[in-house]
Amino acid sequence: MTTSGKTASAAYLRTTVAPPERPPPLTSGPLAWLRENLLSSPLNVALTLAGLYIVYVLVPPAVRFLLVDAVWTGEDRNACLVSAAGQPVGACWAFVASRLRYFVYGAYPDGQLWRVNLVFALCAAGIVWLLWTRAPRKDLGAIFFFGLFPVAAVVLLYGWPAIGLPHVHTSLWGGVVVTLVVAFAGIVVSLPFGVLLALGRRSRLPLVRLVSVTFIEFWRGVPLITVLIMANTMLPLFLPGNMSPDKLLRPLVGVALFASAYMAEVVRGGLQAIPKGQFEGAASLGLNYWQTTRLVVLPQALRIVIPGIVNTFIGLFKDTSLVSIVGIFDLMRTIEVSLADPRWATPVTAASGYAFAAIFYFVCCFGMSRYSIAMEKRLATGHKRQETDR
Amino acid sequence: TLDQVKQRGVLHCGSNPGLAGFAVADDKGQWTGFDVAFCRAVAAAIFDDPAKVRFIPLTAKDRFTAVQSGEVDVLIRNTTWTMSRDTSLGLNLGPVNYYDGQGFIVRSSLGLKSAKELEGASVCVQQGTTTELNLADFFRANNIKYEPVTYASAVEAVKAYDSGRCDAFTTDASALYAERLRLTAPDEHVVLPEIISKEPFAPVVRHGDDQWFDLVQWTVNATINAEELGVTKANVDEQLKSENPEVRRLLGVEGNFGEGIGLPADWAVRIIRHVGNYGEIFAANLGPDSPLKIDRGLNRLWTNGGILYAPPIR
Amino acid sequence: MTSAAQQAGQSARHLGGAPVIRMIDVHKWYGEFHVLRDINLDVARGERIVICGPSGSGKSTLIRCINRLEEYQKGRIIVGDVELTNNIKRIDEVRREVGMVFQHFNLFPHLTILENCTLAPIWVRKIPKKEAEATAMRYLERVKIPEQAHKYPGQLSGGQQQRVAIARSLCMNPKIMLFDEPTSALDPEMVKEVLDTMVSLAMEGMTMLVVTHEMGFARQVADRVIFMDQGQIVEMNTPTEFFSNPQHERTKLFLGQILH
Amino acid sequence: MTSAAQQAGQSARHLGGAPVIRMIDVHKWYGEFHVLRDINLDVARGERIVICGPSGSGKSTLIRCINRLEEYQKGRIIVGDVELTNNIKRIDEVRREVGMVFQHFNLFPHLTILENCTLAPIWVRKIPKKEAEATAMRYLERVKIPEQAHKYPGQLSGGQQQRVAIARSLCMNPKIMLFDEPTSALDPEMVKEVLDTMVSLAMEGMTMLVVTHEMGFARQVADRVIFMDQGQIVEMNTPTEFFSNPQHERTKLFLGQILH
Amino acid sequence: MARTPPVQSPPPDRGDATGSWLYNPAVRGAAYQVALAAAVVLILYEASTNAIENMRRLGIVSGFGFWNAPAGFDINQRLISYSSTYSTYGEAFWVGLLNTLLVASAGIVLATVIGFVVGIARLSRNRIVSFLAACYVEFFRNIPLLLQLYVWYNAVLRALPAPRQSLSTADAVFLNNRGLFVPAPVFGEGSGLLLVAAVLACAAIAVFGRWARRDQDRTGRQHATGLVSLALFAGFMALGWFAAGRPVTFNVPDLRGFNIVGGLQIYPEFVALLLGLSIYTASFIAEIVRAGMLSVSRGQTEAAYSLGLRPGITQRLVIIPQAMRVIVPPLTSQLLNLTKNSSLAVAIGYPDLVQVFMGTVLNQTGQAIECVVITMLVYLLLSLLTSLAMNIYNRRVAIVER
Ligand SMILES: Nc1ncnc2c1ncn2[C@@H]1O[C@H](COP(=O)(O)OP(=O)(O)OP(=O)(O)O)[C@@H](O)[C@H]1O
Ligand SMILES: Nc1ncnc2c1ncn2[C@@H]1O[C@H](COP(=O)(O)OP(=O)(O)OP(=O)(O)O)[C@@H](O)[C@H]1O
Ligand SMILES: [Mg+2]
Ligand SMILES: [Mg+2]
Repeated sequence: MTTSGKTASAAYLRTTVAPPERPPPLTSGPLAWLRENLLSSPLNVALTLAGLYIVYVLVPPAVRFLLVDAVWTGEDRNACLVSAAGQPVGACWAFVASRLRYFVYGAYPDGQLWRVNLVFALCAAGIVWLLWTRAPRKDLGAIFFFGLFPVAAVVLLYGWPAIGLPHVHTSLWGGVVVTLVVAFAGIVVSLPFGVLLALGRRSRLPLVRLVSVTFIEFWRGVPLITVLIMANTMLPLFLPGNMSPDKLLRPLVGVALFASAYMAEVVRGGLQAIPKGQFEGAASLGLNYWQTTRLVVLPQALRIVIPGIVNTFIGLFKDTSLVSIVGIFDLMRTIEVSLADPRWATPVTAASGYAFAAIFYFVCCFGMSRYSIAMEKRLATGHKRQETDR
Repeated sequence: TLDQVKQRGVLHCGSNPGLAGFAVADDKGQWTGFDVAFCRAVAAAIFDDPAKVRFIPLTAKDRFTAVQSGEVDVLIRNTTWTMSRDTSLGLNLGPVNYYDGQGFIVRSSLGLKSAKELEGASVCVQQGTTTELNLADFFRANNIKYEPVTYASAVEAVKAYDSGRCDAFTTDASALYAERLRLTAPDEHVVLPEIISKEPFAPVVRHGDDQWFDLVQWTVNATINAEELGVTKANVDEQLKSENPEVRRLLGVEGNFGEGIGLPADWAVRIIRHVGNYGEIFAANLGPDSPLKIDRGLNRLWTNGGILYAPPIR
Repeated sequence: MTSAAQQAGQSARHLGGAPVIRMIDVHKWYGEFHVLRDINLDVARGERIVICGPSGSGKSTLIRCINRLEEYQKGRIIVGDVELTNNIKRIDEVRREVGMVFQHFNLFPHLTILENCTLAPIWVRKIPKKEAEATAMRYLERVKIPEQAHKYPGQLSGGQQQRVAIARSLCMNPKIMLFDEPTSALDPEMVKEVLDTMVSLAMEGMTMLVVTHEMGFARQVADRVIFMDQGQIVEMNTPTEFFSNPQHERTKLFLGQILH
Repeated sequence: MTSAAQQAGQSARHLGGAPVIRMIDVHKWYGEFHVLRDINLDVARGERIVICGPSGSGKSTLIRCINRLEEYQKGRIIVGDVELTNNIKRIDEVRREVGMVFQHFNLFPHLTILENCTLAPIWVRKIPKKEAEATAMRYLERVKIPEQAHKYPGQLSGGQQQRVAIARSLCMNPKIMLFDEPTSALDPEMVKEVLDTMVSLAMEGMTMLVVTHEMGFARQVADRVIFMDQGQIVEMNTPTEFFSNPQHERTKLFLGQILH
Repeated sequence: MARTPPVQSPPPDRGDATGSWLYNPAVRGAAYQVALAAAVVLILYEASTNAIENMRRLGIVSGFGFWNAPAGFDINQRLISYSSTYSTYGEAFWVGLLNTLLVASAGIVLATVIGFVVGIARLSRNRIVSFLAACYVEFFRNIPLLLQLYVWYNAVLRALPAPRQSLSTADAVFLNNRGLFVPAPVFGEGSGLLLVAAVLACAAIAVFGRWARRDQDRTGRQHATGLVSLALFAGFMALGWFAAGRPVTFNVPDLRGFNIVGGLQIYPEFVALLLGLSIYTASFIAEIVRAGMLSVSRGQTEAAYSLGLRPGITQRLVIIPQAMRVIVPPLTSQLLNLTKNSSLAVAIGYPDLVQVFMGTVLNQTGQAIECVVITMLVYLLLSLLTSLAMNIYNRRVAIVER
């Protein structure tokens, strides 16, 4: 201490307020951010450089391929072979454009496309209704989406001559339509079925529990592709006599069973989160088991597991691509088949087709996952508010 | 089965999901091809309308189950007639509508003359077909080492061959010509001369309905007989007036042979009027009028040095 | 009949009504743990009983036996004129007549206050919705929170939630109300509003069994105070006697701790 | 040098020891937020300092700067004879000599109590395990829980856990101990056992900086009490003076709220 | 009235005399269960009689007679000896199963490594690194694995040259669109000694490790176990190598004809499948790792630092052991997914269990039920074993609470 003994008291009293000051330069602002986050140590600098290098290696070629050098119009492969100027060609969007109808509708008859479009529109409406948090009457929305819409979709897509809609056999369906049909059928069946299984797994009746657990663990233990192959080859054997399920129906059954098992586990998570007091409250009011389940437990449990359901759906949506392996013309397969079209055989055709598929799946899945994260955040804050309020 | 089909009003015909020349569907779902034509012939015989067919695309794996289960009434899909298939799968096959054999396609730049030079080559092949077994047999018999690369679908196998994964691609020779068209540069590939197997293609129906089996059999036979007798799409109506007793029997002017297969007497007329005779079907889908330009080879009439020989109608 | 039962019978008779709850020689076990022992208790119509005792003494278990949230293994419990057995029909009958309020409210968080109150009347009593809502509003007014009817439980304070829970039970028109420490999860300033509601309920003649440590409440409204320890009813008396002149050693100790 | 620094120096001298902690003109920012302003403080060997002040006033930040859990942007902090800079070696040296006890104990839940206590001695001081365990047992006895040595933190009560945390710090033989609200996460009945431990530590002459609102503790053991507000040291005095005769308006207000 | 009733044991289950059995929950429960059991049995019975009837009608013979019948087809990648002439369908099954296990175990290692690297990168304070890691995760997990496999397979194939233009190093390692060819070790006489040396080395490392731990316990000294182990291993192996007279020769791959002959061939199908599986699964593992690391509260790090522990040791002894408890259960389920997903091999021609057994064998024999059931049972068994192991692990590491 340089200054010595002015007052001999241990006491100190601040007389002048030290006002807040701006931080010294280089401790805040964008430069500080840079220093702090990118350049704080030699290792960090190296990482930054490596990261930038990776960006440099990946991004410009991707942009060049997808946009700058891409061919947007053309009638056949000549458009996408090495360009007139002798430059290498990027993505052949002309190919995608010319096959787009096939990718979306498959071989669905031309005059009947409005039916598919109507189904798309109804589906979109239902999704918005259910997922948009401020939409009114969610209960009606659910009835519409899980009850009316599937029936309407089947009638529209498959046809019903009695009301003037000619049959369109499922072998003509294809592309995005089939992808959506498979994914949607999976979710529509798996939700109620998964709920039942989850309830069964928590039942106090040992046999019910055993059956549920066996069912769930069986489907969760085997790969989807084996389920699909099984549905394809064995389902007809298990049905009586000449009953031969439609080709598209078989994977649907497989997917639905498979998805139910996963859904059951998701729902079970929600059921477990319901405090015991809810059951007791309901019991003390005289509600019976099914009333309690339907009116008190499930509404809460399902709300909690919406993110989980969405995640299951994302997985299901991606997994629909596997039906292409058993010969169903989903988006994946229409693309695969189109790649073999000699009229469009160029070095970039495959890459373009895959890029298109990747973009399609990515946009759908990423969108859904963002939604589920947002939902999760909302749920988390919702719970917190409730707790502090108490 | 015939009653079912009539009642349903449409024939369910199992077909290859995409093999140029034999069965291809365009973007709109319109099917064309050699096998397709025979499906249409059956439909024409029954309904007098070749459009009353629904084509059910089947992979190599699930085609037999589809017949067994009754999902399709008949399978006309470059299916090889083998004893085991005929006897132990609950199926009936025949008669042959195309005599084929398994061959190899390789890059011309390799300069190969024979499949026996494929020592150490890798060969792309489709899974679950006789092809896979023939391949193994051939290399085993000739004591040559090779590396099989097996794919679930022909599309995949061809794609892999095209991209250089394999030195050779093997399948039925007819399909080789068809698949060659799908390659990026078809001219740079040659089909090797060896035919390593007998592959008689025949329609497949279920065991147990002999009348239906007969119907399918004689539909094929009718086209062959028609060619032999010079009855064509164009002249079939004229030929009705023909004096040739064989022609008259074929076209139902004399006798009623349709009765035995549950069809009216003019069943063959319907077939020829709508789809043509064997030669016309071949020419339009595989031969000179098609991009494949396959030589008829064995599939010439017996009178022309081939082995195509249909039992007479009498 | 043991002496405890005689006493219980007498106190009930003392009030003149026919007993609406009769517990005779009730025993209950959790596995090997003997949680209720030799419980004998008659509750007359309109009687208000407060149960107290140290933690773990079986108070909650006792009242939960009355609406069969817990099974008992020995003895008999008769509510109204229904004996509690494994007969589901009978249990439902009893639960319809017995309301229960919990420590943690156990409101249904996904339903509005009004829906919470109308759920059981609509589904159990099969009352038309309109009517059920009118009744619910009446009871919500009674517990002084009609204006919150369309909010969700999460938006209410603890005291308000507990009052909703009371209203929810009342909507079923129960003949008996059970309270399991209704104020112990509440912040001190909210305790009073709930107790006030309960007092006014008592004044109207509702039969009530209340597990609580609010001795002021016991003094004010109880007809009898019961002290439990280790699964037994140790002492039972009028509040005046109970507080001024506890008999049992345990009771004295307990009261010593609780009445600072 | 500002007057504040002078004052701090003087108070240290007043106690006669050489300062073991010197904070000179320390400023710290979180982004744009000026969280510590113009801090000057000398702590003599053996001195016990209690820091109090409203929430968010920077108390935690201040003591966390001393063992470099936080960086500061301006000024100097010297602990022992090591100045805290970005030199990792030096930071390690300081941390070895400075023990810290947190509000939430921060015991390692996957290690037993004994392993919690021996981890740092073995890996930092490179002491043989036997020896480290002996020391640990000594300190566990000192905080009166030797019998829990082989349990896991999750099996202990809050108060016991906090005492383990103290023992764990002591096992490193620190010259200085920092406490950040060590009792504020505890149930009332456990506060005392922890404070007792701290008092006995203080009696043995450990240099201590304690952030706490336990004013009884401050009265009993503190050499100086520091009051912080808005990142500044507002007032500093002996406990007697501080409590009986607070000078600053803020201090008065704060004490008014806190002393019932 | 204060006579204390004695503590008693519960009476035997009380039959209910008064309640109508119709409303007895026990009776009802039993009824439900009987109904369910009846339904299950009925379904199973229906399915099996239908199957039997259908098979009889279609003339399909069931049974496992085919297991020992000659297979007649070839498989390119095989870990056990197999040839179309002499081998049976049963052996084909084992070839397929081993191929599945091979790609799954390689994938498990690779996916775990990538997953941890990316997961930790996501937590990096370097914004570019964490951003790239986030992009990696979002990109790969939102695109179907099948599509990724196609892309990898075609990308791997197309990027590589034909055999004659192989990339090669020292004329011993070749890379082309037929795969990667490396010298294959041929174990000659005396190779056994190498094995002995390896075993000895491991023993020595174990002994040293134990000694090092003891020594640290005793004296507090710390030892560079990793380095010493490496040195020990190298030393022993070298010793064994020369003692046995250099027993191992290498079969060096060679360009002959139009293909590479000899050496060890790593097939592009394998590489594509491995890459696809690992990269896809790693994107999920990365999220799990991140969540696990974040689940360890900041206070743990601070407490460790304030005890003077260095960051490295803090990670090793404090953070990672705690994070692992959170990470391991979902990690195993991801690794199980990886194993199951390896069945997508069928799409790109890698001869795994599904491709060989559920594909070729099923088609050649027509024994659909047998093949499907066996294949599913294999996967089921793998799953059950894994969950069993998982449960044991969970029980062992569960944080003890009171
Ligand atoms: N489901 C159960 N399984 C086993 N024991 C239980 C169960 N529920 C309660 N117990 C035990 O039974 C005893 C009595 O519990 P009960 O809840 O009735 O006590 P209480 O008097 O209400 O106590 P508190 O004042 O804490 O609410 C306690 O020892 C408790 O641990
Ligand atoms: N990591 C951080 N980033 C930004 N601001 C922070 C951070 N940590 C603390 N602060 C802010 O700095 C201020 C001082 O925090 P500090 O924790 O030191 O207060 P305190 O006096 O210990 O309060 P309490 O009594 O609540 O513990 C607070 O306003 C706080 O919000
Ligand atoms: Mg209780
Ligand atoms: Mg603080």
